[in-house]
Amino acid sequence: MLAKVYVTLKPGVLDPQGKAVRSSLASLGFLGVEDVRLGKYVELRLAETDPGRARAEVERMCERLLANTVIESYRVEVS
Amino acid sequence: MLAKVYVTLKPGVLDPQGKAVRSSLASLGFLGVEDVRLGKYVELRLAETDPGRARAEVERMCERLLANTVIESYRVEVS
Amino acid sequence: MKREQPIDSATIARHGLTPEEYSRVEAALGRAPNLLELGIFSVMWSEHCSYKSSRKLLRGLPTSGPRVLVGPGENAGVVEIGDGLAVAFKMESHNHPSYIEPTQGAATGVGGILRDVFTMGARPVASLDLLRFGDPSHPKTPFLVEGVVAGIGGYGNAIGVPTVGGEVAFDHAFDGNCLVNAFTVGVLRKDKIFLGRAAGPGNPVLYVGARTGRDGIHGATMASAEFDETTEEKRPTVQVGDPFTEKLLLEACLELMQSDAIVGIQDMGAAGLTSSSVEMAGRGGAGLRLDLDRVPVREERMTPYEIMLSESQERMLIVAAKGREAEVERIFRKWDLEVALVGEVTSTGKLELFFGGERVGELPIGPLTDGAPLYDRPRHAPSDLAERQRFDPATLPEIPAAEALLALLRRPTIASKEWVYRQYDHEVRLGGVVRPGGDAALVRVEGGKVGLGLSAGCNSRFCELDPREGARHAVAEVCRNLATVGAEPIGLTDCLNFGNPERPEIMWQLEQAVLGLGDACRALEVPIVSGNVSLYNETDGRAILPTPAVAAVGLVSDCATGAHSWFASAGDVVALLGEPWRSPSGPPELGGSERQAMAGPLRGKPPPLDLARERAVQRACVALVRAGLVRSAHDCSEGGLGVALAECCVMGERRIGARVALPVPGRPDLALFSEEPSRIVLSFDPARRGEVARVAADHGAPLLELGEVGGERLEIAGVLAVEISKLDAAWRGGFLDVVARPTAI
Amino acid sequence: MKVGVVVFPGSNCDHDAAHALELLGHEPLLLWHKETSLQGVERILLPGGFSYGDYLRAGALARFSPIMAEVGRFADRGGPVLGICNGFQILCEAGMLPGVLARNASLRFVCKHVHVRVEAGESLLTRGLRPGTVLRLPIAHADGNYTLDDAGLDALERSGQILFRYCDEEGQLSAGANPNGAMRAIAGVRSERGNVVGLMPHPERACEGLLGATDGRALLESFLS
Ligand SMILES: Nc1ncnc2c1ncn2[C@@H]1O[C@H](COP(=O)(O)OP(=O)(O)O)[C@@H](O)[C@H]1O
Ligand SMILES: [Mg+2]
Repeated sequence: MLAKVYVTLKPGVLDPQGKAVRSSLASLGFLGVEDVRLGKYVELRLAETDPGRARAEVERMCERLLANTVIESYRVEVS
Repeated sequence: MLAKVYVTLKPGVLDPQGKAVRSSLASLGFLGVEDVRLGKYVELRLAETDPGRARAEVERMCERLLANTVIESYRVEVS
Repeated sequence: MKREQPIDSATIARHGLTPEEYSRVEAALGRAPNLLELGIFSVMWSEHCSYKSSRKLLRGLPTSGPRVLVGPGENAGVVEIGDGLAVAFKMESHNHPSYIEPTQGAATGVGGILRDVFTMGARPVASLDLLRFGDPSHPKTPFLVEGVVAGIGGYGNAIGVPTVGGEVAFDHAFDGNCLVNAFTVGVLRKDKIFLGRAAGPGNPVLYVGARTGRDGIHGATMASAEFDETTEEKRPTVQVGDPFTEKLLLEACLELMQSDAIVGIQDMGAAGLTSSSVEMAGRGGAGLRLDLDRVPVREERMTPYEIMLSESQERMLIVAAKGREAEVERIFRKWDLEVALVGEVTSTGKLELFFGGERVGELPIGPLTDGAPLYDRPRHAPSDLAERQRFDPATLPEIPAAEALLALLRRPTIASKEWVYRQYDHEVRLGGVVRPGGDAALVRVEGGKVGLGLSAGCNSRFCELDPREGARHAVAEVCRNLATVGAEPIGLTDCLNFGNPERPEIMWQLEQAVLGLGDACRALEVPIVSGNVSLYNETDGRAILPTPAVAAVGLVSDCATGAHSWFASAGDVVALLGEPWRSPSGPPELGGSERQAMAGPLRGKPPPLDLARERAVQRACVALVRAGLVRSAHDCSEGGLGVALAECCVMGERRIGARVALPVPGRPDLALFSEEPSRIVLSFDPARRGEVARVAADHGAPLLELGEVGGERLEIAGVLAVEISKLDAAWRGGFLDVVARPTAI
Repeated sequence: MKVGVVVFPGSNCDHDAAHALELLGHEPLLLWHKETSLQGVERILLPGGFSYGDYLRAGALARFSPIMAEVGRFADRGGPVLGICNGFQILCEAGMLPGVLARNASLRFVCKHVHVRVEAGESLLTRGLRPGTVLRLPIAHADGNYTLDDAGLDALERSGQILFRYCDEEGQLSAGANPNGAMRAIAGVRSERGNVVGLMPHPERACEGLLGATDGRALLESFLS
C-alpha cells in the first residue's frame, strides 16, 4: 500500500519559512498570496495490505517519529 | 482559495532523508516499511477566486521558486 | 480601569501566586487586579524574573573588580579588555523548554542569550553550551541530545556566531529534566555601552523585530514550575526560533547603535513585553505608557493579556531620544523588520496600558520590580548527607587498570564530543585560534593580537555530595581550562540550576553553592558579572543534581602563543604541573568521580580543593604557555590523570603515544582515575627543561617529570600499556554509542 | 582591485570575505542586496552564510534579490563571479552554475577541515595550481551534497568544469573523505565559460596561519589576479 502523510505546523505556531517564502513571492510579483505555510510530505510504501491496519500503523509512526506533535499536526491517507 | 503544493524528488534522485527515516522507523520496530520518500507540502492562501487562474498562478510559482526542477517535481491542487 | 469578572482563587493559583502574594498584589494596587494585571504580576513575581528565592544569597558574590564596567543586574555583564574595548557576556538556561521540545527549546535559548549580549551594544563573537542529559541508556536521552544539538547549531550557525565549546555530561538524575545552558560573549567599545533603561519623560518607546504571536504565553511561569504529568498540556507554550529574523535584528540594532538615538534598549526575553517594559522603567526610575493596539501582531484578535505575556522571539524594546523616531524606523525598515511606536516614557512611576481607546491596566512599577517578594526560605542539609558522604574506595571491585581506562574513555561524559561540535560552525568570524576539542577555546578579537579564552563547566556530582566544595571546583576548573591556553580569567558568569527551592534541602544546596562560588572567585580574584538562576528543575519530586554552572572569560595578550591540549612531538618531556596525588600514601579520593559512577552509586565527598595551590598551578601554566615554553597543556578533570594522559595521546589530529612512570599510591585502577584538582599535564621540548622548572618554581607550583612522548602506546610503567588505536577507538566511539539511534525528522 | 562582496539578508561570511580580501591587499566593497548598481567592481564574491535563513532551499530565496539581476548581467559580460558555500548554492539555484546542493547525506551540519584535490588547473580559481594538488580547507554547511544527473555530470567531466573533489590527505577519493555525499565527490565547479565559479569549502577562512590553514590564499589570489 501507499501511505501519504502531511505534516503541518499547528495553527498559531510561527512558520519562519512560510513567512520568508511569502515575501519572496511578493517581490517576484505574486502579490495575491495572503499566507504561506510550509510542511512536510512523506510517502511510505508499506508491506501491509489492509487499509485499516496500514492507517493505524502509519498514525503510530507519526506520533513517534514523523511528526513533532508538540508543534506539528499530521494527516494520513492510505491508498 | 487554498492551493496545496506537493514537492517531491524526481524518481531516481537519491533521498538520504527518506532513507534515514526508513531506518529509524525500522529500529523503532516498524518493519513493514519498504520505502520512504520525503517531500515538501506547501499551503498557499490566495486572493484569486478563479480555480483555473489560481492553478496557473501557483504553477508559475512552482517553476520559479517553490520547486527546484533540476531534481524536484511538483503537483498542485486548488480548492 | 477596565473591570472584568472577579479573580477567583483557582485563577490565582494558575498564575503561580500564593494567597499571600496575591494579598500583596492587592495592597500594591490598592484594589483587586484585573486579569491582565494579575498576569503581569504573576510573571514579574515568578522565580525566573524576580529571583525571589535566590536574590538574598546572590548578594554575597564578588561582583566588582578593576576591569568590571557593568556588573549583574543588566542584560549582560561587561568587562574591560584594553585598547578601549570591552566584552559583554552572560549565560542563561533554557532547561524546561528544551525538555519539552529539544530543538526549538535549545534554539530559542541561544536566540535569547544572543539578544542579551547585543542589546548591550556588543557584537556577539562566540558561544558556549553546557548540557546535561539523563542516563545514556534512558530512552529519551538520544532524542534529547540529537534535538538540543540540532537546535543550538541550527540557530548559532545561521546567525553566524561560532559555538566554540561547552560541556556535555550524563547522569540519570537528569532523566526527567535536561539542562541547556547557553553562553555568549560579544565585543564592544567601552564608551558605547547600552543599558536597559527607560528615562526622559516624553521619549518614544519603539517595538522592533518580529511580530507578536500567541507563543510562549506563560513560559516564564512554566520555567518556574515543576514538571508533572500535566506538562503535556503546557506544550503549546513552546516557541519556534527564527535565526534569520534575529540576524536582521542583530545587524539593525548594531547599525542603530552607531548613532546616539537610543536612550535604552532591552530584548524581550522571558515574559516578553511585560518584563522588558517593567524592568526598563524600573532601572530608569520612570513610568511607561503603552498603546497595545500598536504592537505588531501575528494573529487575529489578540487580547492585551496575550500581547503583554507573549514570549514570541526576536523582538526588542527601544526607548529613543525624542525626535529620533524616524531614524530608528529607517534602519529597521531597511532590514525588513517590524518597527512601531508603541508608547512613551512618563514620570508617573506607573505602567499604563491602553487598548482600543480604553485604559486596560495601570500598575505601579516599584512593587513589580524592587518590591517583588523576597524569600529567605528555610534551608538545611539533607538528613542523610553525612551517611552518603561515607565512602571507602576500596569497596569498588578491582579491575585491571587498562580495562578501567578503556571503559572510562568510552563513557559518554568523558568520550570525545566531536559529534557535537562538528555540528556547530566554530570558525565563522575568523576568530578560532584554538578550536573545540581541547580544554578551552581561544578566540581572536578582531583587529589585533588579543584573544579571549572561553570555558564552561561544572561537576554536578561533586555538587550533589558537597555543593560548596563542588561550586569551588567548578570555578577552579573553568579557570584552569583557561590557563591551558595562556588566558588569565577576567570575569565569570554563572547559571544556577537547582530543584525546588521550597524544599529546605534544595535551598541549602543553593546557599552552599553560592558560598562556594564566592570562595573560589575571591581566591582566584575573578568577579562574577552576570548570571541566571533556574529553579524547580525536578520531575515528580526528584531533583536534578545541583549544577551551579560557570563560564569563564580569560584574556590573552598575544594569541599566537596559545598551546594545544594534546601531545604533538616525539621526544618531548611529559610532566605534571601540580601534585599527582594529594596524599601520596593514603587512599585516593573517588567521591563523585566517573570511576565511581562506573561501578556504583554516588557517595563520598569530592576531593578537597586547595585554592592557594590551585592559583599557583594556574599562574604557572599561564606563564609557561605565554612564554611559549610548553607544546601542550591539558588539565585533569573527569577520569583523572589516567584519562588526561590518554586524551593527550588521542585528542590531536595525529595520535601519538607516551611512556611515563608514576608514583601510584595503592590500587592503580583507583588512583589513576581520582579526580583531584589542580593538575595539568604538560609536554615540552627537553631543551626547555630548565626554563620550565624555573617558571613553575617561581610560581610555587610543583612540577614532576613523568616521561616522554612517543611510540604507538600509552605506557604507564608497571601499571598498563595500551595501544593508542584502542584508546582512540574507545574515546571516539563513546558518544556515538548514545546517538546511534532513530532520529526524528 | 575593487571587489564586490554581496550582502544578502542572512549572509554571515561577508565580513570574513572582506577581511580576507583586505589581507590580500584588495579593496572589498560590501554591496547591499537591494542595490542595483555594482559600483564599478571588477570581481564579485557571493559569500557564505544563511541568506534568507536558507528557508525553502539553501540559496533559493536569495537568487531573487534585486542585485542578482545585475550579477547575472555582469557574468554575461564575462565578469568573474565567485560563490563560496551559500554563495555557491545561490549560483546553482540561479542557474548560473550547473547542479544542486542538496542536504548532506549525514543530514547534519558539518564543520571541519577537509582535503580537496585540484581537478582543473588554470581556472579562475586555480591559476598556477597543478591538477592533483591537494589543499586543506575548512567546510561548514548542511547542504553541500552536489547533485546532478549522470548526463550532466559526464558533460562536466568532459568540459573540465569540475574544479575540486573531496579527497584524503594523499589525494585519494574515498567515501570516508567525502564529507557530504557529493556526487563524484565534487566540491567546486565552474560555468561553461569559466567566469563563474563556486565551491563549498571556505578559502577565506584559510588565509592566516594563526587560524590553522593557509591554502585558501592561492585560490583567492588566483581569483583576484
Ligand atoms: N556542548 C558542547 N558544545 C561544544 N563543544 C563542546 C561541548 N561539550 C564539549 N565540548 C568540547 O569538547 C572538548 C572536551 O570537553 P570536556 O571533556 O568537557 O573538556 P574538559 O575535560 O576540559 O572539561 C572541549 O573542547 C569542549 O569545549
Ligand atoms: Mg578541562
